[in-house]
Amino acid sequence: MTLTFIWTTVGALLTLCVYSFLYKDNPFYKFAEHLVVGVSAGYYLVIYYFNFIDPNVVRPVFQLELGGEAVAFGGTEWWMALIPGLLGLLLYTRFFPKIAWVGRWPLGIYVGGYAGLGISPVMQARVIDQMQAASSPLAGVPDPFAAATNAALGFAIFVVLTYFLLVKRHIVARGIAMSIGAVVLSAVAGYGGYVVLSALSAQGVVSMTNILLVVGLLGTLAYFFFSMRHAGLLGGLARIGIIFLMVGFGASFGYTVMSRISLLIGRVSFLLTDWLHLI
Amino acid sequence: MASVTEFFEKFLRIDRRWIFLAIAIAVVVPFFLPLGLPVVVTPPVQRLYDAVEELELGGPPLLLSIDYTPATSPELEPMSTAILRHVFRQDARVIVMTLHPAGYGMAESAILAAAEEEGAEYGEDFCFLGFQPGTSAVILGLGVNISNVFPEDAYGTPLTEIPMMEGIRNYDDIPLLISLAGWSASEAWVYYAHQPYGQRVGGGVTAVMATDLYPYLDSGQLVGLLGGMRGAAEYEELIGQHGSGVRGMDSQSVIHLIIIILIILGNLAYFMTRRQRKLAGEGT
Amino acid sequence: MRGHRGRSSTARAVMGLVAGVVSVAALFVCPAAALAQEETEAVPADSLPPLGPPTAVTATDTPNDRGYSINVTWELSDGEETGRVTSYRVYRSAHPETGFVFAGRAWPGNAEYRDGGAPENAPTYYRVSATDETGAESFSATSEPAVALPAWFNRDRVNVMIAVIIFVAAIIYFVTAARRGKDLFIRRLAGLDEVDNAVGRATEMGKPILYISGLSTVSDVATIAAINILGEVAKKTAEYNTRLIVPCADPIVMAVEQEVVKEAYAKVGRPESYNEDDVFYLTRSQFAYVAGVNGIMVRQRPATILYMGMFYAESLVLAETGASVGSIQIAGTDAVTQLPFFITSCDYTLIGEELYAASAYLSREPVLLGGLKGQDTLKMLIAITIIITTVVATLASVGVIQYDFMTPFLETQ
Amino acid sequence: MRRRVPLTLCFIAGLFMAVQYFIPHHNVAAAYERLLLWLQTLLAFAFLLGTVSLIRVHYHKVRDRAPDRGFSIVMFVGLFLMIGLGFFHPSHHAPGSPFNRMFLYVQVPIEATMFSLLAFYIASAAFRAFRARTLEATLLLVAAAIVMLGRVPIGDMISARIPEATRWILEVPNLAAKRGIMIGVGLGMMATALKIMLGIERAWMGGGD
Repeated sequence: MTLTFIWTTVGALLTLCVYSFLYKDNPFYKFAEHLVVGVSAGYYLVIYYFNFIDPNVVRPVFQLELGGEAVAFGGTEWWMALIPGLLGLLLYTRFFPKIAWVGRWPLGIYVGGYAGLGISPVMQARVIDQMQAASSPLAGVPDPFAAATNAALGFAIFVVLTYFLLVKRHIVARGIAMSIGAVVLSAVAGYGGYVVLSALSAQGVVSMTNILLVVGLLGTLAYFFFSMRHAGLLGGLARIGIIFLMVGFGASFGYTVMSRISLLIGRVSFLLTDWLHLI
Repeated sequence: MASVTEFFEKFLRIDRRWIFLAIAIAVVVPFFLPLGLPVVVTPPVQRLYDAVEELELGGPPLLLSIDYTPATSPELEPMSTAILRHVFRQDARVIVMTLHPAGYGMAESAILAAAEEEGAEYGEDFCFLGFQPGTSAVILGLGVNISNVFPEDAYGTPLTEIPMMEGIRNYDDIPLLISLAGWSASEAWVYYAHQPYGQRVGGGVTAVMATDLYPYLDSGQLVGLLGGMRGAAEYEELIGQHGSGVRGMDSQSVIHLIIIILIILGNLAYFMTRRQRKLAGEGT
Repeated sequence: MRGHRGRSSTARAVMGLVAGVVSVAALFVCPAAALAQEETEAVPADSLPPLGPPTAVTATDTPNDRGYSINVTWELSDGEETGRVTSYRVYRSAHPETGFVFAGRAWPGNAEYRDGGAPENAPTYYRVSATDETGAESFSATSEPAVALPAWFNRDRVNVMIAVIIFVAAIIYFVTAARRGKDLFIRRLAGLDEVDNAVGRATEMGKPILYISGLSTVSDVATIAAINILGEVAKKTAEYNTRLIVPCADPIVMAVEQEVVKEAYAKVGRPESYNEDDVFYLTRSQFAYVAGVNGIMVRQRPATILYMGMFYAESLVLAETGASVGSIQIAGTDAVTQLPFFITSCDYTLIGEELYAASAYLSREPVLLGGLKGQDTLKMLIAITIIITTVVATLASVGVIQYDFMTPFLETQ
Repeated sequence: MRRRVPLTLCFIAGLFMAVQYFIPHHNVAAAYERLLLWLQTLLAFAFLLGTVSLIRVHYHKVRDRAPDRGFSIVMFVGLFLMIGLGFFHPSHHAPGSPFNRMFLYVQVPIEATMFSLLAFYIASAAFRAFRARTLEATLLLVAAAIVMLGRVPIGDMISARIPEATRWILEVPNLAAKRGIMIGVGLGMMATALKIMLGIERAWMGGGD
């Protein structure tokens, strides 16, 4: 048994411990859980110390004391390193109730600094850039998704008409003949809409893609209005917004499934191939 | 009729552990019985493959940055394996590095496995520079001089003593760069290596991230892109050696089908029982 | 044409930004290498005729940059036609005649280079050579000098700054209006109305409430929003004397949240009910944290679980475990990719901006509601702007008007 | 002092961070980078604070003879082993060191497995929640089903239209919704950040006046 095999076996057994949680909570899972909490907490303590405190505080400050050459701290004087060191130590005042309030000073800088970063860059990346991307012509350019968009629209018209003709009017009472008529009617209307829109968008008269993008965006924004009642025009827009949101969420969900399964495949491959060498 | 409804009602309240079991079976079985579903190669993968194909025998090397962490390695490791096999098979050379501290182990194991398999030699066909912190600064620094950023390789050998690094100074001497990452590293390479230095950059990312990177592909900022396990499977198809990517796609297809069937059955059961409840409600 | 000018200013801005970044790297990574001491080499004789040199070399200070950067442009060598150019080499000097050192290299076909290693505040001269396959170089004439100056204001971000000023003004206006007692309406947020019921339910059942404030640090504003919401939730649990468990994934967030909860208990006059062991740090590591929280869920069986803040892939593991133990779950996040999972697994989900409205909604404090009104005003302005730009872009694309005059307003760098 | 100093520091730090965005000058840029580094260093100091909290909670469990106290000891073993190896073992956290191996063969497998539980949960969540109860729920499930099929080879086999529809859903309705969320979130973020800077929202320091 090689050292690597022992380590791999440790990993494999821990993997099985975690999977046992799928059945129910049990001592094996508890073991793995507590172990990983301890190990990872220790890991981060060590890594953050060596990546930030050691190079940015300890080495610049103490090498000087030892008569060594001062280590440049971001290209500045060594004593600059005292500032984060001091701020860091202030965090620990919370262990001394009398002066615990001083611990809010570094927190103030920390919270405030990141709050400030949450203003200007956010305005650019999340607001203005998105507005710019959203502002595209509704016509005049051939629509890359003309066929798909219009098929979707034609289908939507068909579904809506059928819904109103059939569901709203109690099929059983009105008889089958009428429902068939209704379906045919809505199919014609849906297909008609599809054909007309396809023709228009293929010639660049309308771009259904861009229209939907703008309508969907305005609808979603309307949904986020807080200070007005969602009624009338705003209510209608917000309703459209919800529809877009739901389609978007469905898409994101379906889109993510694959990655998640990949992870499981990865673990199974670890167990069967790397550990047991079955494959 | 009642029994059907009863069945559906039971089905709606099914213990989720049965679903877990179905998923587990669907993942494990293709390991032993490959379904061999066909893999269609898409243009972004083909373009990356072509770019690697252009590397010359003993010519300037590929820079492969293995930036993924253990969390995303199931999706990305098949990519690094396939690309490394491809590189070694055409006797091209590769420099491997990582921008993520946790990528160190990932990179090392991937490259050693591929090298052993294809008989590539350290220092001649490949070398491993290891990890340096500071993402964007590292990428920009490599554009000036690689040995400023990595004075020595991961094992402490000065770059000047590594035969294949002779004459390799910065991006000018590297025809292609590929970053495999489950975080924003690929974008960083585009911003800091392609933008200022004109370096050709290819990427491999998780399936979730792939659509976010399509714009870079369209604008030519990325020469090619592998998205998730599917991207890896397509690359394996191209190099003609099926590995964990293609095998994974079998499991993927089956599980996707299972989920969709579950959704359909769930809705069927929901409507059947709802109708039954409605009828019962009308009856009383 | 305006449209064209807009584009070129963008291009300049791109260059500026990149040059800025390059010079950062130069400063950080390799101050010496940026000023590489590669002297010009003698041109070896060769059978082929020498390449025609690049001509019309210009040097200009890179605009809107942090300094140390000059843009060099030239016209391509005639060797481009025969494909003999292997690269252009750019040299800089403080004197027009001598002392040229290698500054950098550009690929064939490229007629510009951004020198990120130029000295600050000193006239710098440039020469560019076309290099052929033998390494022979033919040199251009020396350019006019340029001075690399750092900029005190990034003109490419004027529009961002104006937008920020409008936003800040709107928020401050409505906050002061609210202070003066203006009545403010807020629409219903279903998930938050449930918080009161949820606390009551937990009290009745004698079970705790679990509050998870995301897995990020304070650097995500969503985390700050989560801290604000915790402040309101803690007041309610303190009133009802219900146990509130807050496992943290970030030590600074933990430090802040201990303060928040402690203060909330003190405020309702129950400082002794605050237990520091209930607001604790677990681990920064994503799925180790999830392992720990899953354990808490299945063992404590909280009546209610709140997920507020920034979440990543763990969202569904947490929410499904919570659902399996029968907790009422209320989520709120601005992580677009995780919203679908909370929506499928939680009873109520606050979507995006609703998370940021939550603390105002729960506290009903007029000043906070005033902030919401300010956000809505901006949203209205944004919607109107989008409609206008879309109409203008449409009219321009079908030729009714000459150019799309709105686009430049939204260009950023 | 107790409230004004932290609020003032918060305002100054925030103002600088918001304004530096418009000033490319290298002096300002250097100050920005330095401040950012200080903030990260501050976080590093806080890790000890967090670790003390973790130790405290589990120490109390052991002291109070809680039923699961044995597992608290497992936690201690993991924690102190990592701290010991990381700080006192001569190879610290270098690759190949015991610290690194603990990370690779204990932490990584457990975390990766926790992550992979998602494959199971995503299936059970889809089964439980994807019911066509309302129009919204129907749209959600139809979009999810189409996209799911469009991403695997089996989707291509059923119909070439499925990948096409997948792309359309992702790039039209999904994009419109995402953009709307992004803009809204941007406004919410800025407003929250501003309220923090101005001291209107001060829950972070325990609230109060």
